[in-house]
Amino acid sequence: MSGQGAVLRFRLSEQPLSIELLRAPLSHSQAGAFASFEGWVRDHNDGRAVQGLHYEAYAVLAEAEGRRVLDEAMSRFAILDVRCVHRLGDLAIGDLAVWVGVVAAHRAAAFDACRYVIDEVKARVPIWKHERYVGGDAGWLHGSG
Amino acid sequence: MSGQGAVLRFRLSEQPLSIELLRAPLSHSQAGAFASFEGWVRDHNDGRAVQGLHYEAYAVLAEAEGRRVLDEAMSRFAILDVRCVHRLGDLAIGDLAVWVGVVAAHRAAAFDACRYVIDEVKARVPIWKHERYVGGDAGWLHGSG
Amino acid sequence: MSVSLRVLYFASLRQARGVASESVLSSATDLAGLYRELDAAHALRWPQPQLRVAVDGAFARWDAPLREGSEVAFIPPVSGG
Amino acid sequence: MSVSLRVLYFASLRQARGVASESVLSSATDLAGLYRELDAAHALRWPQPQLRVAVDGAFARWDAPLREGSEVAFIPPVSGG
Repeated sequence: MSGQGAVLRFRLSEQPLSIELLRAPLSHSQAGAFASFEGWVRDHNDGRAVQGLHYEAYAVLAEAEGRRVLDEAMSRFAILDVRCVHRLGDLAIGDLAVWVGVVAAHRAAAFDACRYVIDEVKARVPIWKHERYVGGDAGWLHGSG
Repeated sequence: MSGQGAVLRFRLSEQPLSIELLRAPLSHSQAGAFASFEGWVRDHNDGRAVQGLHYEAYAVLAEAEGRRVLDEAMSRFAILDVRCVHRLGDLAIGDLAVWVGVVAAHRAAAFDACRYVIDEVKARVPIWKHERYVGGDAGWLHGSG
Repeated sequence: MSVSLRVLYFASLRQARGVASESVLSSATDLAGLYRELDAAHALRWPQPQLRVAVDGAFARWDAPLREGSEVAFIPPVSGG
Repeated sequence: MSVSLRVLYFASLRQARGVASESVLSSATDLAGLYRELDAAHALRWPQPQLRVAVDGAFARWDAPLREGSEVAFIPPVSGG
């Protein structure tokens, strides 16, 4: 259904992410350009002080849709490979929430694909953020990106 | 002259680069987005098989011009910080030649600044690449990007 | 004639319903009708045009008929990243 | 009246000249004239409009006069990254 055979380009992770492990599969002797994006948990959002947050997903659909996004990136841009991992569960300020890495021969395609992936993941993949604010209240965020 | 006080955002390095050390100064509690670009030594260029390469710089001017590019990025984009390091000396296939890292509250500015920096560094900073090809010949490259 | 389904709720929809999933016996003719029933019963709060719907782990159309034994998820606007 | 300078060569310009730097005594009136003299003497190969020029570590204009004791660098198109 995802059309990408054995390579799992998109993953959800309940565990903290290691940049080094995420990067490892992307080294490539034809690659001249590596572009990456990381979403980190900020200490504020919309003017409110954030204490921490929690991500939940509809996992089976999030994985299918995430893989679809990465398949689209592979076919639309002149890139050699692309990966994306999104955290689930509880995260603290500064934690890595999402990582995108792209390798290509040249930089324009690497940048374009990287941006496409994070834009589409944020718009389409069923993952939701629950923020806890300083002061004690909390709430689900819905699609303001 | 570079207008950035004590922070050395741009550096040349004769030594191999460690991604972890490069990233360290960019963590920031207000940062929601981290974009980075890496230039790696490819095994081919313009259809020729590359064995390795060498970078040389007019160091004093390269550092001044590199810092100017990063100052421009700081003032043009809504970013929190930006760094760039460029290797000099002998490099092998797969080695990291240049690294750009940007932190921002939001991703659009991080991507835009990252791309601006690598484009300008490649266009303006006096660094030259000397490629050695499989077969034994070699030559300087000049400004094709 | 009614159909038995499993319904999943996420994020603020789950908060509004108070449970993450439930078994439902519905006589609605399509997924939009199923949402109308559940919204009327439990005040789910989201206008249907702002939601997406999935059946058995794949996005579906609101006018798709209900399938016996399927798993239906209502998807509020996502906020990953 | 002539001026003594240090001239730096990089990349293929250095390769063409055979040295990385040299002391030059020039009677040219500006940096463009200095390059013409050196190109005539050593066949540096690059047309001046494709080069940039720097004095004492800062980019300069080709019509700037020569300064006694300064360091002049001819900058062929760069290829970092």
